[in-house]
Amino acid sequence: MQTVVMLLALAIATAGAPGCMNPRKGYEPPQPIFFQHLRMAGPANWTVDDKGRELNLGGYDIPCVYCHTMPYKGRQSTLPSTDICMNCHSTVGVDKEWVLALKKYWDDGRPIPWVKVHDLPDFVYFDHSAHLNAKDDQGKPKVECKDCHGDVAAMGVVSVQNRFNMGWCLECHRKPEKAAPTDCVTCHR
Amino acid sequence: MPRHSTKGVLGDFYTPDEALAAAARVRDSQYTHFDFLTPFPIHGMEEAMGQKRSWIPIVTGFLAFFGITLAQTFIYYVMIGDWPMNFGGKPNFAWPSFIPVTFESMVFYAAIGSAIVAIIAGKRDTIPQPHPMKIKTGATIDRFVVWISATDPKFDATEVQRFVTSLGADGVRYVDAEAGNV
Amino acid sequence: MSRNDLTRDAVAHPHTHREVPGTDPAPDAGSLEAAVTADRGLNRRDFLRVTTTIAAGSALAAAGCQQPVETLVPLNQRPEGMRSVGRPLFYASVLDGVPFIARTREGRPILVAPNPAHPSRTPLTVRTQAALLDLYDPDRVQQPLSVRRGTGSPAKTTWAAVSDEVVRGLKASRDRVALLVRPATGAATRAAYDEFARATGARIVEWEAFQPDAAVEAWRQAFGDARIPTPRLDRASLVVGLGADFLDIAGDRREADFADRRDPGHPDGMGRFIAFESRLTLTGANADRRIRVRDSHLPAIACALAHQVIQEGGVGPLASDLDVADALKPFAIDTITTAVGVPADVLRGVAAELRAAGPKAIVLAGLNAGASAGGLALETAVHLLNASLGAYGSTFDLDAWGAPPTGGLKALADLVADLDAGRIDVLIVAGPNPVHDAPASLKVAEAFAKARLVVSLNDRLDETSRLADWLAPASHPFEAWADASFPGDVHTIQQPLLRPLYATWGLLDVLLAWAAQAGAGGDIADAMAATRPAVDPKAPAPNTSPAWHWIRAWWARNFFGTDVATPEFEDAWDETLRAGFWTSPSSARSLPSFNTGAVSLLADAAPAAASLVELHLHPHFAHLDGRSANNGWLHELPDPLTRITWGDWIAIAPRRFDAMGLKNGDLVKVTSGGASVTLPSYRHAGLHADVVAIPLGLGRTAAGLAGNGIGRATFPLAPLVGGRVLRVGLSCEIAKAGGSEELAITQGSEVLDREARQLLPAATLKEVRADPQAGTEQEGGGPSIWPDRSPDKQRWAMAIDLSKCNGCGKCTLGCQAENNIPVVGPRGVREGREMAWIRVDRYWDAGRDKDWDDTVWDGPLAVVEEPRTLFQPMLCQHCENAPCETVCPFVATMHSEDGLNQQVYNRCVGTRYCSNNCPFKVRRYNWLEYSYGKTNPFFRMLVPKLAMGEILNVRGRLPMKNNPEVTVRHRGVMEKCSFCVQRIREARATATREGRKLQIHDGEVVPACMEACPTGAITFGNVLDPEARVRRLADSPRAMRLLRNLGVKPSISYLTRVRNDDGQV
Amino acid sequence: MTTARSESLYATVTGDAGLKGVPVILPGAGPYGGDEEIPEPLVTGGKTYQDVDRDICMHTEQFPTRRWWIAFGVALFLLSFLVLGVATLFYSGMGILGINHPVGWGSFIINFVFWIGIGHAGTLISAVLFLFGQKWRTGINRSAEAMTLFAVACAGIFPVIHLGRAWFAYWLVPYPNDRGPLWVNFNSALSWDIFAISTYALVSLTFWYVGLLPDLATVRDRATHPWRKRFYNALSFNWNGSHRAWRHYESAYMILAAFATPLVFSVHTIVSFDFATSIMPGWHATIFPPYFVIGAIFSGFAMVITLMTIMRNVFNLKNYITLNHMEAMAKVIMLTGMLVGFAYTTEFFMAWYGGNEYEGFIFRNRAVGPYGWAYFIMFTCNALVPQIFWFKSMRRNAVVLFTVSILVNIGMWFERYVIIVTSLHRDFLPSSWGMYALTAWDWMILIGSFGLFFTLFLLFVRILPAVAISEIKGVMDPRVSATKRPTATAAVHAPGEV
Repeated sequence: MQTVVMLLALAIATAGAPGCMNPRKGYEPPQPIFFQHLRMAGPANWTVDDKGRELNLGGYDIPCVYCHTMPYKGRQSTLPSTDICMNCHSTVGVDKEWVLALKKYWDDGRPIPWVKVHDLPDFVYFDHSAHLNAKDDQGKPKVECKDCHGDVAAMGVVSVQNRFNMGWCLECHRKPEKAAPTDCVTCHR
Repeated sequence: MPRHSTKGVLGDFYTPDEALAAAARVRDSQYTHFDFLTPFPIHGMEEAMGQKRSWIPIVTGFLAFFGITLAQTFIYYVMIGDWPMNFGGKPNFAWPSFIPVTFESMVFYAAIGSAIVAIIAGKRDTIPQPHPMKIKTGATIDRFVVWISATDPKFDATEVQRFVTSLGADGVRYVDAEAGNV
Repeated sequence: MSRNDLTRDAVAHPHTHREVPGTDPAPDAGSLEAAVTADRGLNRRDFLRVTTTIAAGSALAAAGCQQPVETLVPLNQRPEGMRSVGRPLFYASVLDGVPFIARTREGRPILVAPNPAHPSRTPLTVRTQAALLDLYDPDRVQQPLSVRRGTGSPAKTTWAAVSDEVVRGLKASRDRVALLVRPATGAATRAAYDEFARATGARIVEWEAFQPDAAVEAWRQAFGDARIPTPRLDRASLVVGLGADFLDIAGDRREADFADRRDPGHPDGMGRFIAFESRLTLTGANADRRIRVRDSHLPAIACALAHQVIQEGGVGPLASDLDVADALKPFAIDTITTAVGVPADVLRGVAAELRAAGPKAIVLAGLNAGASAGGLALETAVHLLNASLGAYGSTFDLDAWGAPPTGGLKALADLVADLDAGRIDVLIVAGPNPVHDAPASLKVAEAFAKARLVVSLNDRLDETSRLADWLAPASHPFEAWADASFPGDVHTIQQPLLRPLYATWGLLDVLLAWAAQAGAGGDIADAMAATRPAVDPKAPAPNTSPAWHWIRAWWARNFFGTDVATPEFEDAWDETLRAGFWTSPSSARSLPSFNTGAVSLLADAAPAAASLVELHLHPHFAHLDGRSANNGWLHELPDPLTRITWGDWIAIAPRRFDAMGLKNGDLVKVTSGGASVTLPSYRHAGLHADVVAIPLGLGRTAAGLAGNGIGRATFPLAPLVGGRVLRVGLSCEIAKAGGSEELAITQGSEVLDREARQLLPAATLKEVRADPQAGTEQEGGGPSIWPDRSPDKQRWAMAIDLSKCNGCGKCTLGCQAENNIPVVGPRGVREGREMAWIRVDRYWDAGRDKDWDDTVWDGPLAVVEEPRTLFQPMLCQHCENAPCETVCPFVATMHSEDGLNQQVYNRCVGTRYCSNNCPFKVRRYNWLEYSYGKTNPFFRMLVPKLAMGEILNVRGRLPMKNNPEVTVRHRGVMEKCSFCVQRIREARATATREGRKLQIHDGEVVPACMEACPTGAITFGNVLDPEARVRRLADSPRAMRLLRNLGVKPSISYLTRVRNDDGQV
Repeated sequence: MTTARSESLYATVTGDAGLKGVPVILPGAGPYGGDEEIPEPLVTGGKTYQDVDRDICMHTEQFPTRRWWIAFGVALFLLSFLVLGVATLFYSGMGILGINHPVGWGSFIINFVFWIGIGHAGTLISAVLFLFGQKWRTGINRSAEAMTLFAVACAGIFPVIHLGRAWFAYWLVPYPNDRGPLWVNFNSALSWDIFAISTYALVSLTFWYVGLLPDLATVRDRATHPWRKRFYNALSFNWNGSHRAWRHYESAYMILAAFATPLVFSVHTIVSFDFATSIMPGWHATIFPPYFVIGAIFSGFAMVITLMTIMRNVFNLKNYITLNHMEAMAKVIMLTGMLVGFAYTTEFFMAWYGGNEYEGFIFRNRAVGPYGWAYFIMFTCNALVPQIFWFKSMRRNAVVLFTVSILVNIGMWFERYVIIVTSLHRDFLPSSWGMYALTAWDWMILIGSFGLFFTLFLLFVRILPAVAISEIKGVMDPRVSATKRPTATAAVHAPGEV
């Protein structure tokens, strides 16, 4: 009879554990506008459609920092204000329904409430510039965007590629070649 | 050897001395599947029944050693092996701080381990016993009961009953749980 | 909505459309949209708490650990110049005549810090530092109200309605208008007031409760209309103070200059400061020699010194003047020594020192000391002494002239007379609160009732605004344009740090708009025209603030001498805004000789028959006249000397206190001049036996939820005599009133016996000259059995020079603003739960030679009659062998590689063992939910004080003051000084960005306390860097690290507090 | 074993009146001509084995008496205090209590050390006295061990509810996690506490349960209702009294006693390390471990006396817990009382002898400072009150025993109060001194903890035999208490019937 009770408790624990231990890897929230990084930052992929028109199914190699202006200069890597989107989309792709959605936000003067994908807890103070500007002895940057965010350029809707929890951060911080601080005040203060 | 025996001969004694005397004679008799059911432990009964001292203390020794090594290795791994930090300028291997937890771990595994082993040993290191719910013996109230199990190779119901009566037991009877005469 | 989402990802403050009177609201296409976190459900912390409290394993498994969904809202259209989110922007501006630099994040100010480059060297006052809470005060009125003189509850109305009403009133009673404002120093601001007066025929009346009326009158009598030179204490080798209070009230350069000469190693020798005073002021606490006298005797003592120096010593041009001789004859030292109770040889000693110092000496009279019956005589005697010693031109800087202060009582008295006579129809109150802080005998309330139309522009329904017809709230100075001037022809532009939070409008904007509508021409009309959008839609929308246009036009014409539209003006304007000041070329000036006619004023210096008990009313250190009474930070800042928070008190000398059989907090009734107030009593060391001191300013009834009912109204005690408000030297009766009210005192025992407990290095100048290490002796610690593991390259440390520290407590306020430290309220302080990370401990130095029993430490009489005051800023010492780190079981606090004692808020579970084990008791605990609201009605009924945290820290827009770089702590978490680790990490990130790979220059990291310290007593840096300033101070013989016998190895070095005893007295 | 001549004592002494408190001397009857001492009987009233079973098991077999229900109602009411107090505490925070800055620890830690101190006496009685072969322990050891468990239960809640964020208390257990992983700081005495208290609770539980096994079998054999039989049988793991099992049982019981004794000393040493490993004057003294352990035995025995005087009368167990038992405990109280008094004076001596200003001031302040009243209560109750036991009549007077035991426990609560509060409220920097006072919520939760203790104890008395039946039988004289061998004519009631 005791063994039955033991098994039941174990089952609950194992069922519950992943729920807690499994952080946000694979989290892919729907966004207010169906924005595809693939079509922006992805490599070009020119094909000819059936009517003989040249179509680019890929992207336009727009560098990350065109829209995300601040990662090398500040703590947060900011999202583009709507006017940066309108630089092109005031004329490009005005027939696409997601561009129309963008235009509607622009006309109303309301900003786009993007849903946060890579969301660290409030007590974690992550500094993009400290990571991206960290150079090793040969002057090569130690960290790039894709090391944490994965190959966003190839993504449709952005999704979380890594565990994004303390253990995962420390795996990288503890690599000797990274020589990154593991003091607590590095991220918590 | 099955843990419980449903058939056997019971005989009652009323004082520990009688039980001790009877035990000596049963020990020398040809029967091996015998036991004495008593309300409280009687001093000297082990020798009377021909048993050696209980082996539990040896197990306790190993358990204690296991507790110490487990605690030390775990603490070493936590404080030095995995993520050594600077707590108040103390060296990482601050061995005085490890002593209390090691001692507690030693006591924990030794004490509770030996209790569990003893209870299990009480069930395993023994002869087929009369199941208390099936065969009433009164051994937990006031009787010192001699029990010879039918599983004994030389068991013969009448011969055993005669032998037990010769021991001076009272209320000698052959019990058979399946047959219901309890 | 979790606090940090508001602060970290927020784009900007919530913006409300507001109508601008007279102009249609400009379409704000690119406004900074409010950042919204869409997730309305449980925030992260509540989610974790709810599930773990249920803690049913299965429930946990089923619910799973989903993080809440949050949104990241960018700008719609980024205005040019706004570089980004996440980086602070700094604005140099000025508030109430105090220049500052404000740090803003995402468009909202989060910290007010000094502007070190400002040539006037004006230090921050505590009210400027705490102004953020006035800006975000939830009790501010958010839109114009129709008050109808307090009949019925005020009704919401619009700016247009109020403007029409006021303009109609202005036009109707053209020359029967009065504008009551606070004294303004700005050139363009005063010009705007004059222009408003010319346009509407109004009378401009300036009023502020604490103005040096006596000093101005005496100066006028002595030197005519000459402008007042700036005293330079850093040039003075001897300062004699007669009731001087330059550290208590005046926010001017004397605080920083005085500290410069307190360095025992100063090239020109350490300054010496002798103070005659009745109450132990913060200034007197920093004196080398302090002599207790009654306030009413100060004029006599000034004249006695003058007599001794001028007549006996024959010093100065007036030595032979007969009028001066006659005037001073009755004040020979021997005649008045018995009356004033000061030994003759002491007075002669001081006079001798004055003669010896000659032009290097300076005599100062206190602003409050002047407000006595003999105030004019005191000021005249001081001017006479300074003139004779040749101080003008030497210790008084003739180049740095200042206009004489305005806003005395005379102007207000005349206004009240006109109101009573019915000569004023329209009264506009813009800033002052005379109903609260004017003398009671003026009967301001009845006078206001006689005006036909009363409009108030104050920021809340305060005591004065309640009597108005309309309340049209003017913006907080952080939201409006104006300017200010400083002695030495330095001018600063007051620029707004953010858009107005509510439907308010800048003070100058309102006045200029009303003047224009009332038919003003000229510059006002031009300014208003400029605010209307140009016809061409393509042209950029103009700035809608007429004040902006007015100031630019005025500065262009009178200061820069160019036209507004020229690029030179734009460059000069931007440079002035960036630097925070502009110095106009000043012509060299000389001072006319002392007008001997003024000596007639010395007549009433004769020591009158001393009344039994003298009343001394002084402005509350933090609240001045109670203008920021709803400000939690100011209430919780302990008074530097009494350490009392949240309320006022009556300070009684220890001998009289014990004679009356009182205990701290027993209620005492004081009656003076017909008015009487009952206050909790406080056993105040250093008080003259026959003087009782009461702070003014508190006891407001209409300040707001936090400030109402704190303390009792004490202004009525100050009578109006001969056109001047008298505050000191008043005769009064005091009596025990029975009952008691616990004082919210933050400090435990006040007495420190330095022989037994070597906790504070202090010595006299002679001892230090003999042995530089004098005062730092302490019990040695044994060898450590642990191998040393302190860092080798980088270790942050701090040095605090106790000679420079004057105990003002501004470091506490700077730290509170930078690190989101909550306010706990009066009950919280009484329960011993204040949260300040750095506190300034104030001890009475009590050598054991004073034969008292050491078991009970409530300040034995022998020690507190004439105390030597010792100040010690006490904060986390970041010990190398930190006892707090050893005992934390949850790995929530440990030592970093660069020598910081890290406190990880999200790991702390709150056993509080670290706080118990800290020998310095500098760790603070969140006993209740201070920084987040607690709304469950059942538990609020059970535990009423749950609501206090929300009222003081979370209501309305208060959370906007939070610094996004620092975690806002929940309850149950320990917090402490982190050496502003967010600034250290920012410096490391900057170094990484600039490729310096962690070489942080000395001085690049400035913690908030060091930044706020007016005297530069705090120095911070890497102590392992040989060239660092902190290393030099740490190695100095005067340095001492506390509690060496405990072996905790603190990182903070305290430098000896030196008392200059090199003098005859 | 008992000699023939003592048989009469077991038969003749009927109750407390018959006991003198001194062994009976038979001059010249000793084996070598000396006097022979016959110890007074441990069980009076000529009880037979069946009487023992009936007297002890009847409280578990009958419907509880009205008095039990009243007591249980009162205990539940007090327990509700605890529940409401903790709920409010969890919602609002530590601010509702009296603790503040600088006194960061207050009534909760006092209660924790107080309860854990009481808890140690139970295990001590059954372990140390078992090792010393003191037979008189058989009467009181079962309920004393039960008292231990419930005291540890009460003590166990305080380290959790005194945490600011108690929902993260599980971080104190070093479980593998994905935060680096973040373990526990083993330098801290609080991390030792969790191992010490949990080990102590589990070992005491095991020790108590192993002792309970045979008695459960007895209750099972006396039970008539099938569910009751199956319930008790399951609890006793099918115990049938087999001596082959007794052999290992005896060995295990000896081992448990052997380990429980140092465990008692180590657990309260670790609890004293909570204070001794700090640097606070008045706390970091090497005298703390022995001082706390003696204090624990002292307050533990006091609580045992309190419970036994109540139980002896209410459940008329006077024949099993005789006045001699009470007197023996009174002697232990007197001894440990004097030891504790000695410890207080030693602390003062060391403070004076050490010459350290902070240490010296703490002890002067402790005696004559603002908390002098607490020190007075502590010193009188702990050192002076037990001196009354020099007089034999006092040692055997139930009323005196009960009042002294209550006073001693009050004294011990105030000893922890003095230790914790006076060292925290005035330490190094005079500026950070402060006062401390319990608020209504503190008292509520303290009283609530007593509610929890008595609720559990009353349930124990209702469900399980309160005295160790098999051990009592072991010390009784079989000649008096054994069932008489039936002669041919006498009716023999079947085994197992009453």
